[in-house]
Amino acid sequence: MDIISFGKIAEIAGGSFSIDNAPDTDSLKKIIEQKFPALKGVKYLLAVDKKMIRGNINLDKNSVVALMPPFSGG
Amino acid sequence: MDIISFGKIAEIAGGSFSIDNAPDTDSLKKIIEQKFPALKGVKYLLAVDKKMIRGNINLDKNSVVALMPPFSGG
Amino acid sequence: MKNIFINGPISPAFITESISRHESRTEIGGHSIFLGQVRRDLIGNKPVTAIDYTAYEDMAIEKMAVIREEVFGKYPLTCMHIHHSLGKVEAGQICLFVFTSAAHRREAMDACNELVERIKAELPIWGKELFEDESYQWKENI
Amino acid sequence: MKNIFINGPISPAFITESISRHESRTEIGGHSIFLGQVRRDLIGNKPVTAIDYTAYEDMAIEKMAVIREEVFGKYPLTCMHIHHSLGKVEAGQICLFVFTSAAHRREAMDACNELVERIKAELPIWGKELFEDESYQWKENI
Repeated sequence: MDIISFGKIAEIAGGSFSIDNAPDTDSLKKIIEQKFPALKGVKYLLAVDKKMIRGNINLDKNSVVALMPPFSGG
Repeated sequence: MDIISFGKIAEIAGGSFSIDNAPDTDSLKKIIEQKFPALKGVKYLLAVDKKMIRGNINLDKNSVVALMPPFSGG
Repeated sequence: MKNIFINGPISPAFITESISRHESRTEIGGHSIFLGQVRRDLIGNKPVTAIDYTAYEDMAIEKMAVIREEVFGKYPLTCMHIHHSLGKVEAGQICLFVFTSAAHRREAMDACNELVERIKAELPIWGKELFEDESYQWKENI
Repeated sequence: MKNIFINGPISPAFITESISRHESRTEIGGHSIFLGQVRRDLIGNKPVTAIDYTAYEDMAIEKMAVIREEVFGKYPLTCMHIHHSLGKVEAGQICLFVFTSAAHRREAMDACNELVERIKAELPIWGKELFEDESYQWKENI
């Protein structure tokens, strides 16, 4: 499962990486925060296949998940 | 007493002209509407010495009175 | 008091120059610009080809100075620039340029909106809408 | 879908060209423009000299297309143009250009304001504030 990350989060997680498939975003977060403990203290948002998600949603093995800090464009 | 006029009103009153002194703006309007009866059917505003006026105000012989149609700048 | 009047249309190049001059003002975070453009309205079935603007210039400049002070007092602005055409402006050309700058976007945008409304309502300026056949009609702001 | 990204700062000349192209659109009565400019903020006592922008480009472009449709659905606009910088933009330079046009001023201004708010809140773009000594801090929109 492909994970990409941006901004401040990319500095912690190192850009893009792969992990074993996770069934849903809550499980994914646990896996990622275990891999990168520094993420626990940081606010980040998730997008799945370029859509922002709220709450827990199911993932399939082709999902592209993005880890993003709060936006600061403009 | 000097009167100046603008826009559509200038077409009726012919730009600037002089009249005998009027003590206040209500009397002035009567004099002007007698001179230019076409003004009676038309909406116009008054400025005295470059300030918009509402209601009746006193005039002195040095007052410059402007007859103006509603504004349409921009 | 600043003169706000420009003879004829306001050119895009004039607008750019005005924007460019703010590059050294690094305390600015947002610029808000309003441009009024002459619309080829159909009146009956005759299109407006141009507007011929006249103004009670002295009064307009004095009133604009008052509005300027009031808007500067209400919003923390860095700059404010106002230009209005006099004379003939063809359909498609620009007749009004309002430009506000502030550290933060909200103030620049709110001040710009307020200025546009006040300019239209309070400045003694009149537009005569010209048609192709040389007839005309006096514009009315609604 | 339209790409909104431009490498580096948005030049005043680019803005003029964009304005000039609307002269033939004679149904337009008002243009509203917002320009975001990089501010030389003091963080502690170090001035911000530039912002380096990155984005999740594909997602930003898709999201912008959705916002565009929604804003076009809400306001009777003639045109809408959005440009955002990527990479380094120095203090004083322009990083965001939002441009709306409509027959009447209110719609152009309201749509422009709404677009600016939504772009800042909803597009996955990040600014890294750079200091003279090559240190930096990630910008946060408040």
